[in-house]
Amino acid sequence: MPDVAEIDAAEPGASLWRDAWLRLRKNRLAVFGGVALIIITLFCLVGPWLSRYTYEEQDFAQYAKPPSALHWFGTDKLGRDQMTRIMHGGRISLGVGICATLVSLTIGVLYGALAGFLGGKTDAAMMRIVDILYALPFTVFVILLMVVFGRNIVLLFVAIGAVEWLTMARIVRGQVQSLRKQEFIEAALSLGLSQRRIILRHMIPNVLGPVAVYTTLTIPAVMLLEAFLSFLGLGVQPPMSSWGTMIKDGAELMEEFPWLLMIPAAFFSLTLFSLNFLGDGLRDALDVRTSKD
Amino acid sequence: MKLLNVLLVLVALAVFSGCGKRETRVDVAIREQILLYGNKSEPQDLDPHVVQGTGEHQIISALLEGLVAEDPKTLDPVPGLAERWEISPDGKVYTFHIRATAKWSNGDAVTADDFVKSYRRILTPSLGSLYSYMLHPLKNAKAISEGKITDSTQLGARAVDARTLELTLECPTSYLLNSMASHYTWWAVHMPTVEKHGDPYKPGNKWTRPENYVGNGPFILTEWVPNSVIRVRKNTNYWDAANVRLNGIDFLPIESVDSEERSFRAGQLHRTEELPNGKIDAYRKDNPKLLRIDDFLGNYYYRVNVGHAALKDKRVRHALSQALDRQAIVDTVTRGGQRPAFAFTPPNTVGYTSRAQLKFDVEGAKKLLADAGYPGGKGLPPVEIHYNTSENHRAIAEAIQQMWKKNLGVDATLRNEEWKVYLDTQTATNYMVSRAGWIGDYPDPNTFLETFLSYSGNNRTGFANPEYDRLVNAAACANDPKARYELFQQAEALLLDELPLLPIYFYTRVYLLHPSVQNWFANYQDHHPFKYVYLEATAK
Amino acid sequence: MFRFIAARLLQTIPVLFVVATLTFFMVRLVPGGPFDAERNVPPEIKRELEAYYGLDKPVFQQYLDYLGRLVRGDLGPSYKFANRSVNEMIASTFPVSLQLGGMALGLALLLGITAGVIAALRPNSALDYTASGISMMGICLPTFVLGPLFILVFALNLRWVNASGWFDSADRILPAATLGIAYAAYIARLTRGGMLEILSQDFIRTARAKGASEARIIFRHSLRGGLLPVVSYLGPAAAGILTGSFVIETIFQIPGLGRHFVTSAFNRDFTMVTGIVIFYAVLIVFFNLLVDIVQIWLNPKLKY
Amino acid sequence: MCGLQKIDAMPLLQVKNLRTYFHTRNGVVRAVDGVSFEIEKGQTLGIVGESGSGKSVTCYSMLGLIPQPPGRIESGEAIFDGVDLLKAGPPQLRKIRGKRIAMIFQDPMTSLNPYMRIEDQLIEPLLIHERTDRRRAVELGVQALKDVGIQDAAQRIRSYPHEFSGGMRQRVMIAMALITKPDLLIADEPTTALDVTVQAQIIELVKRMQAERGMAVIWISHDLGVVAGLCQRVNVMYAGRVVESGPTDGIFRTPQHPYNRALQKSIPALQPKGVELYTIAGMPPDLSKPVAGCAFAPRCEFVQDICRTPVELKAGASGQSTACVRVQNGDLKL
Amino acid sequence: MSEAFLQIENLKTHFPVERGMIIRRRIGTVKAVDGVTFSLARGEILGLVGESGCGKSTLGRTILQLIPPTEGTVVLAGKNLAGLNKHDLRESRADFQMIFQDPYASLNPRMTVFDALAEAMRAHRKIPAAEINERVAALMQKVGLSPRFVKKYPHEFSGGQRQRIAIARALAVEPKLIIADEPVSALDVSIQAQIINLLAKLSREMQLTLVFISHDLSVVKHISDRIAVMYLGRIVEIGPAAQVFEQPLHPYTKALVSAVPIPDPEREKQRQRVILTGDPPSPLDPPSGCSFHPRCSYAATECSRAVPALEIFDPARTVACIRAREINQA
Repeated sequence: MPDVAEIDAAEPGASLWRDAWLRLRKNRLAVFGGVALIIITLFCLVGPWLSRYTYEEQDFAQYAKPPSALHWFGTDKLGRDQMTRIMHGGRISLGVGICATLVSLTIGVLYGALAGFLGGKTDAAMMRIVDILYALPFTVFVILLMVVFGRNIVLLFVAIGAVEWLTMARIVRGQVQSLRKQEFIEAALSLGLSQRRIILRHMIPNVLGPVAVYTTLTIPAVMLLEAFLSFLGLGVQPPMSSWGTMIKDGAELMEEFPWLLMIPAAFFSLTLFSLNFLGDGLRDALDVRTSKD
Repeated sequence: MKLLNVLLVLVALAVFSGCGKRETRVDVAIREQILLYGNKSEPQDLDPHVVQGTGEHQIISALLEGLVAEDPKTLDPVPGLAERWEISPDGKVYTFHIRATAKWSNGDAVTADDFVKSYRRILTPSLGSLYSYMLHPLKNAKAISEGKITDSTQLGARAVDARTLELTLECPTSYLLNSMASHYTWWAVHMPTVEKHGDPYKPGNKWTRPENYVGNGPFILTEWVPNSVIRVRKNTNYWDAANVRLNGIDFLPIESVDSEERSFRAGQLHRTEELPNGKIDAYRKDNPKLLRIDDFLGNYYYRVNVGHAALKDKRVRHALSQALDRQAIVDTVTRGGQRPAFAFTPPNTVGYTSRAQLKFDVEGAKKLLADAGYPGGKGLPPVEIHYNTSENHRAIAEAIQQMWKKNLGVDATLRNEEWKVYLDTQTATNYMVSRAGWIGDYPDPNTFLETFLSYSGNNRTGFANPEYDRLVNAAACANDPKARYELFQQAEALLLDELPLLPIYFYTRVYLLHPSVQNWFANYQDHHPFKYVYLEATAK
Repeated sequence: MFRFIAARLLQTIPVLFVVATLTFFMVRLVPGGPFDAERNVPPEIKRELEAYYGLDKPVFQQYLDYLGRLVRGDLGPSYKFANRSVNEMIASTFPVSLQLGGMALGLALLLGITAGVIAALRPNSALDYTASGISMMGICLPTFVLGPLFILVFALNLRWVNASGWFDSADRILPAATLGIAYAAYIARLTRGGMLEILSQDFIRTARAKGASEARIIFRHSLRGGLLPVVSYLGPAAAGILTGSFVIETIFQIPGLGRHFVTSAFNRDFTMVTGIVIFYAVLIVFFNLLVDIVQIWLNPKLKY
Repeated sequence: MCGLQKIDAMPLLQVKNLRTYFHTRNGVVRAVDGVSFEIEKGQTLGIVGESGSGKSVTCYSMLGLIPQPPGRIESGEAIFDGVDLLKAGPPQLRKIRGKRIAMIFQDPMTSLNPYMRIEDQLIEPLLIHERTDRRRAVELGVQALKDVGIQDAAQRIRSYPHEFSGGMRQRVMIAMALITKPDLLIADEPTTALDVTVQAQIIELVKRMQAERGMAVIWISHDLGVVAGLCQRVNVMYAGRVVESGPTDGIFRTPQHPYNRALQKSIPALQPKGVELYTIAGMPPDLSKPVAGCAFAPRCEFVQDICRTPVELKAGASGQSTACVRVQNGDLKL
Repeated sequence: MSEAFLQIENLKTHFPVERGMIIRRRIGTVKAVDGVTFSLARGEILGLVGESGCGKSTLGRTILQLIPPTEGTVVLAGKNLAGLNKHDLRESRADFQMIFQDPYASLNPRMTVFDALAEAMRAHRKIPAAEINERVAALMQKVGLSPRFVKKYPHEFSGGQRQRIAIARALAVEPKLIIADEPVSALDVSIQAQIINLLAKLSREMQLTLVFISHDLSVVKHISDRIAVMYLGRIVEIGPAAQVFEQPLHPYTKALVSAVPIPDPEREKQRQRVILTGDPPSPLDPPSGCSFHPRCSYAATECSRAVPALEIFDPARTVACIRAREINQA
């Protein structure tokens, strides 16, 4: 607890966000995760422009060659440059992860916030629906969806997002509910502020933390789900490929052409690791309890 | 840390107990003369009148036998349940004499009536048999199966006496014996058993359960655990039981090719159904003894929607065909010893090889395309390649996409669909170019060429040519083999000129076979009559 | 307690209704029918088959018929496997999945809780980081990589076990381990979190002040509360293990329900798909109920 | 009472120069910084101070209840019946904890394990330390509950903590602490979370139990009122140090340290109504910043330069010790 | 202090207690506030004391309409707050404000002090931006904080400072009535005095009517003009602070007063304590009649029959005990 008298007058206050950022910066694993993520993202986004190859260009002379000076990550069974394919696969995997998470985020936050804020019977009814949806075999439904409506990448986002939003809704509702009981919300109410203002200025900034944490943890879950659908042949459309499909293809030939498994798996795992580290770091950084110590 | 150690020890113990280096299942099975057979997919049923797959064929061929059987090497018709037969000079009446020793597994004698009743059953529309058309050479069979004739006694099949069956045909069908030997629709079922376990003329009859099954083949069904194993054991009532050397077969439905290959390597299978493409080279190099590559009676091709505006012009179709480096595809993509296909019917199909042949000619292709008004591919909309979801189809499509791009400047896009959706799309001819495959039902060019009849449900390209129809139909009824093949030659030449399809390669069967398996001969239908097969331990 | 269970069971009715309706119409929206095949099916044959299975009736009529049968517990015949009913197929394949899932879950709990407790005892120590790191590996490696890897090592190289099948007890080890490991990793994380939470509570200090040994503090005072997050995760985990076992079942060639479901979906075996989905829903509801009961049992505050 | 003669040469517990620091991300927090005191058998010692003054940490340090890390006992000794608690190994310490030294805590809501029955928790000290067989232990447990005034003890012992009210839980805590008849009871703000009426009950209860059993009690509180009525001696703590120590009467009647005096003056109960309360300027110091000299100096109205020099607790007249240089030098009389 | 500035009549707040998963059924009612009547003059400070769970916080929140009353009226400066519709209520909220117990929870951690104060100011009136700065600064000064800290976030302040900010926020809308719910119980002793002084000063200077809720009788006694004692949702005694403290009439008040520890060993030793037995009963199932009778040492049989009304004991004091005169004559 700093002595106020000692604080320089000109110094603007440090918000909890800033504090959290400072704490995050001290968490070596989280920093590692963040940096790794940025590098991977850049690699995937910018890489294809710098690459000599395209992800679909086949060179039958280069059938399944191990990494070499020509092809840093080797080539696949159609003689395609694996590095370029990793970059493109990364775009898809990260894209699916982020987009599907955004879908779940949007539905979950809106639904949870609404239920939590309205409270009472509406809340009970809305949460009952969530309970019921929890009882649906959702993985099974996603498979069914993908079988039924084809391997459409947009549908993939929607399907996965639709599965993941339930937990998000619960988390947000819990947060909003506990916020509602917080005295500063009561104070805002007693000031006669409008509901809109209370939600916008008081509720949302305070649920963002847990939501951000959960988001970083949802992305890897979504990426795994996509990989899992890839195993069933329900992933993205070729010749595009995600890391999931690449790992799946590679796993089948792990003895003959190990680099076809190891390299995409390494990227995939590294990304998942990073996201998890970052998520854990964020959770620690944003946790009010640790911030009081 | 201590806890962790204890845990590790526990896990290790659990793993070790009961294991260690031991005799594999294959070793045990060789001793017991049980063939461990990788059968790819779970059979839909074991009723020869209901099923439709090749996986089912293998199992049913162990349980039932036809009047005519196959020679294990050549697949030529040899006596089966019938000890001999006569063919009338006009080729329209076949008389079969059933062996006195032919018995059902429950001891009942096999009678001509069994066959008559079986044929009537399969042709009954309410049974919904997908393969009933196999019996259409029989007189009135088609009309009965379509419900136009309801009196099934008018079928051209008659029991002259208990052991004499007379079949009357619509027109001479030279491949009839081949068909009867190789296709299970011609085999009889034990009607009293079928009647006992449900309505014999409706699907869903439970007579095929192991506890109910009555067959007349070398083996009887003893166990059926769905998705796990189907066990058949020697049938002592089989007429030729003395010459059956195997004690039984375990059919293991392993859908995943990779799992199958691993199971083989772990010593759990004598024979796999397939081998993953990526592993062919490794086996060729390290274990050529285990690898089997047999030619197969099938064609991998692309259907072309001849009604599509961009593909209407046959010059475009020929250009697309000539730009395909089929050799490269089989060498690099499929890698399974397949032969590039320059015609529709596989070469040397019972002595028939298409005279007309397509060619690989990039320059010619470019010229054709330019002639059609698309010089360098300009103006031609992207060709969409439609295929069903599979790694192999995808790889081929991607390779072809590249070839068209490189050789013709034609853009191609890929559209894959899950199996049933793909079938729907194809039936509706709602595609530009669509992957297809055709496996011959019996060894004869007819099984290929009839698919492009204008009214055939298997055509699906919009191709309709009266002359073609005439030629193929005329061939069906020709009694003289030479004249018949000539008609086929003309038909195929016409087909390859119109080119509603782009043949790509002729199938091979690439699989693994344990060296202990004896009397297993390569043939283009992948039929290996089990009564001859036996196992012999090989020197390590 | 009885009221609670009764109320929860009552809740399953709308759930099952929703599931049944959703699946019923969804599978029928799909292009492609159960009797489509690469070889053309003559229209008259197709008609006969459809008539036999009642597929020629208006969809809504089919739906009502289906619900009627469902109420009697009859999930209908399989379209693909001509001589089997959906009930029979579930009855023969589910016990396998259940056994696999049960073993996987057991293994996951054993490994996960042990690792989690160890990590929680010495937070931020090397031991903790090791346990957490291994956990992360478990989470990040998809089962379709882990499975073949295990087979390669234990079945093909060491020859300890078979590569596939579900025949003798040794066949259970690898699939259960593959399926369980990801969950073990997650359970380890939850246990660690839950235990750390409990260990920071005042009543642990009370126990220490009483002179309780560390073992006593862990087993008598902390585990019950520390495992609550694990228990509440068990519902989704059990559901996930059971519905998500098809990867394992495919890789290891196990005749379970999961693999069967996926093939049925591809085959457009409408009744089979709908039946299995409904069955899964029942299972999930059942497991959630079970978890709630265990939670109530573990947490005296929740007792009614 | 204050004139009680020392019977033994050694007091029951003697703490010398105890220093407990917390090594946190934000620096070293000197939670307890050189605390010494002693307590005789049967005596009641009050430790008062505001939150963060180190009163609880002092006691936790003696019993090895400080989470390490981040906490670390830097120096000192705490001789209890001849054993230095600070140097005793965990097994030895466990034998003393809960058997000879018992503790009760501030919040009875969280200090009882919500997942265990009262019975199991209550008799645990007996099972751990005396290896009593279970049936006998339960009998003793029921008796202990009766002793602290819980009706229907035989039935209620089977309850879970959440079925009890706060006051009853604190009674359970006391019963649990006393069940092994300890020599010393450390009560860490045991009534802070309770209503005044219940607080009065608990204080009466502890007084009675002490009278019956003759044990020593260390009573930690921020509420001067509670300590005044209960204790024979009082230590006043500020910023990790004892700033004043002595018999209760002296501490309240003749406060000598400026902090003690200011504290008493700021209590509303002692001030006439309507008069503006005396306030202590500023805030308690940040313990992670080392202070030279008296920690109260920045807030002290009598501060002089000399206050920045190190200061020790020194006994003055009337047995009252004070850690104020000016008082020790005699140039400040309050 | 003649005309009633705040008039509360028969105020009741009942909460239904429900149980059940799908079909929720009501298994009872908690009468958190059950017929409270009192009035306050402008500028008066009322201390509201009672044990935890007696309903004093609920009463405070009900008066401010943060919890809708089940029954009764709250008339503030001639306007019945309980009868206002949502919109009017929001408009009138500026007139009455609350100060909360927990200075850590009552400020939005994501808003600077300036934002919090400015938001309050703007809530009801349009104040030009230029003026806002000035006003915020003035407000800061009023509660004894340097205006330099307005750009800081709550977590950078200590508990006492936060409570000052919370007071400033309540004052920002220039209310007529403030209800302070245990404003000092979370603070250290040395800080408590600062806040009490501040509240007393503000009330005096601004003619603020203040309801000061606390469980600590000695604090309440110090700041209040009058004290109301609550037990299980009802007021059992109201009177001038000193009198209630020195000479309580109701047996419960007596017990409460005697339980307050006095930091003076001499007085502490001499005084006669009334130690209550047991805990306050559950509000879900209150005893019949006078709800205090099971713990009351003066209880007679009739105490369990009828709920005693608040009756005037002497001109300044009212008490709800049928034996009040009897007991206090002795």
